[in-house]
Amino acid sequence: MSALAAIIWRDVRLAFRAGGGALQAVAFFALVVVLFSLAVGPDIALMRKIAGPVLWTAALLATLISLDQIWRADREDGSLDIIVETSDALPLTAAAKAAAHWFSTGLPLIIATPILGVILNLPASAYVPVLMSLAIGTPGLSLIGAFASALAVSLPRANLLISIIVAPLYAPILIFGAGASIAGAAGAAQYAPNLMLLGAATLFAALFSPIASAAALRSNLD
Amino acid sequence: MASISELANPQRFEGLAQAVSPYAVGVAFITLVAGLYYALFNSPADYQQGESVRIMYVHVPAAWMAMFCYSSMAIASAVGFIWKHPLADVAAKETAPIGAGFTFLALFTGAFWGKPMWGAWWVWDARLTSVLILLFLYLGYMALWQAIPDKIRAARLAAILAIVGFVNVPIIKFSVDWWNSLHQPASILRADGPTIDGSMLTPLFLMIAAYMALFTAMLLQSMRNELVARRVARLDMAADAATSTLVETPSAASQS
Amino acid sequence: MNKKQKRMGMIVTVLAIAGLAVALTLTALSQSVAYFYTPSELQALAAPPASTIRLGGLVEDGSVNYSEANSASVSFTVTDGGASTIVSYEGILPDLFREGQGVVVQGSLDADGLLVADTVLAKHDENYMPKELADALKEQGRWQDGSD
Amino acid sequence: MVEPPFSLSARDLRASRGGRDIFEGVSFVLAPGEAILLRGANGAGKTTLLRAVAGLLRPAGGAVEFCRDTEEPTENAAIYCGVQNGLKAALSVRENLDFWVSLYGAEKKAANDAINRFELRGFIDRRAGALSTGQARRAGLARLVIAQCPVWLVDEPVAAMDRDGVARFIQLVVDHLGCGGSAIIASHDALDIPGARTMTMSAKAAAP
Repeated sequence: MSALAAIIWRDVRLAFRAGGGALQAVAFFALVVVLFSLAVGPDIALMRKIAGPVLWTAALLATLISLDQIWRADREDGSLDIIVETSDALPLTAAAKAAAHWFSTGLPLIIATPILGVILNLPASAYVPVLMSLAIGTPGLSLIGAFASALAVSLPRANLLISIIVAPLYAPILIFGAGASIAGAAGAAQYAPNLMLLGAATLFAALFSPIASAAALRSNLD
Repeated sequence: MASISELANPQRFEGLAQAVSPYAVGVAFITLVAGLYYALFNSPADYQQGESVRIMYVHVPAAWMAMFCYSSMAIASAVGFIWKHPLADVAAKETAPIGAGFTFLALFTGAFWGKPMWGAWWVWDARLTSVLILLFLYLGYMALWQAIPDKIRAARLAAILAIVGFVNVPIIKFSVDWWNSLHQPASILRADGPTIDGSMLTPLFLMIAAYMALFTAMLLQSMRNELVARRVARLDMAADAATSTLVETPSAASQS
Repeated sequence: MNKKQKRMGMIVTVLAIAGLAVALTLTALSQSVAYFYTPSELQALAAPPASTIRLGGLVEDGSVNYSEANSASVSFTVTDGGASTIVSYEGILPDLFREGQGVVVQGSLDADGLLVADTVLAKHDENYMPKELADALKEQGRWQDGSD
Repeated sequence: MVEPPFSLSARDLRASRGGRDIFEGVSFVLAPGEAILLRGANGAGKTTLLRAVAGLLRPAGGAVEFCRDTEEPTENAAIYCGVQNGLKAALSVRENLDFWVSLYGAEKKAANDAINRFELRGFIDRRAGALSTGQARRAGLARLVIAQCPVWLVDEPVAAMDRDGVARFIQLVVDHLGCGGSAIIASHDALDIPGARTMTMSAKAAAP
């Protein structure tokens, strides 16, 4: 197995083992959705309207709580040194870590979305745009999150700091992702431009995040 | 004429700052008083907005400064990151709170203009949203500096964040052209010349000059404070720990 | 693969991603993300959207009618030159609201295609000038309408 | 088993943290087959020096060079084993070893070599989190065998090890040196490695 594949495979295994964060993220996702529908109450018309944005916000929050661990776990047990030492190109390694985070957080969220959509009375026409927007947008969340997590890797209890740093960087993805699901829920075929902008945001994240993460890690290892 | 690297020497900077500061404060005071006088009393009401146009003289320069400060911060960060220059790091760090202040002022005055003019304090359109994001970028940058005790590491990490966040600046600038925005497009920096009447440009430019001078004065002062604080911290550190070096110890090896 | 080829591969990948991102952005922007519809776009739709929409355009000259029974109730026509939509609204209009001015109206369409608005926002243009000058320009016939 | 002999040289190395110099003026040459025992009080900068040589930390000044024979400097040929073992607590020892095999691009049988050299067979399928400190250290040092790097940089290798484990580690180092490898070992324990030089990190004399 190549080094990058080994890193992804190891992180995914760890996430799904006892003590891993994958199920916690999905549980948190479901929790936010359920709490939201409890708060909104029986107004189904209102619920249908906000289901897409609620799913997006919940997915973003669930991603947020899992960011802290991306690099810190590796730093605490010393494996970050090994990963950095053996890396041919640190940006590629950072991209692999972000990919692993997506497989263990973003992908489970997407799989859970159809079920939670039922709870939220998500209109049938919105399932495709919501799922597509999550599929396009959550890799961006993982990439940007890996960068913010790399910035804070040397700090204890950095979850709040990571949230503050990541919030403005997540804003475009949330806007276009939720925008696509709103347009989809309204039955308009106009979610395509939102999905394109979402794709562009994720691609930009794919460009800067590995390089910036690598620079942040280097600065944090000193 | 002193070169950039000479000015970048902290002692020289101290001398320069001492010389420039009083002028910056003076210019800031004079232009602010004159600008506000023109803005509030000696300029015409707009043909559509009426007296509310006066908010613009506070709002537009603040919005410009918000972007100017962020750009300066990103450039200083890049200089500090690449050439490892502590003075650039300090400049970037101390620019952030000032920029955040201008951003907040722009958002605040914008809301006060938006309520009577548009009919809403706040709308989630591209320009307003991207400026709000700018404010959060400033806050995240400041939070990162604050969270990391080692100033050299903090400078490097904050610099990376500032450079990444710079993406937002062109988005702010062009948001009104790219999206159907409620916010009006550029009035001054445009290819076919300003669309603001001359009588209104006087207070506008006076206010811009005032903000620039204010920025200079505040930046110089806070940079001097930071440099003094760092010098004290360095003296503390030098007192409590020694630098070591590596020496050969011949005996141990020969025993075996 | 040697180092040089690897580097080339990296550069090509980066350029491809950047190019794709820019292409996506430009395509999306050329399709104008519908933060609001114009009356023509609304007319072109096969089925009128069921939920809340935003409509942008100019208030048609002479179309503003205040209800006699209730002074806070008003109806006006929003046009983009091609098509127009009638809007009814109850509430306080912003200062900048007037005939010929750009507005963004938020509400839902009723069965007759009338837009029942819950929010009316006035869009300001980039022109600033004193009232006297605007009047003088109008008198001299050099007035260019603020609308694009 | 080891690649062609490497020599390692450090010239006037300086490292600083938070604006303070931790050490400066550190120079040494480590020839193939040579070992340096690195000593020094806590906080003298032993770990920092090892990390700087390993390339994990950017030195503030000076340079580290790896040379194969007399050729041009080559890329970093060192492996660093820090105080932490780099084991994932939720994975079994074997899974950890397999991960390293992939990372270092080693052959599959390298893991078996490591298992034999460090007597890991008894707890090979146990979760790394359930190992005793000494067992975990042995599993962590197994990386040295897997990576097959010519230069070893090891920080406190035997701190929690029983006497048998220490002897095994020393034998491993001796074999490594015999194949033309080299090592820098920072340790407070007396390690009886034949022919090893001892170098000490100590406070620099006050500047004249």
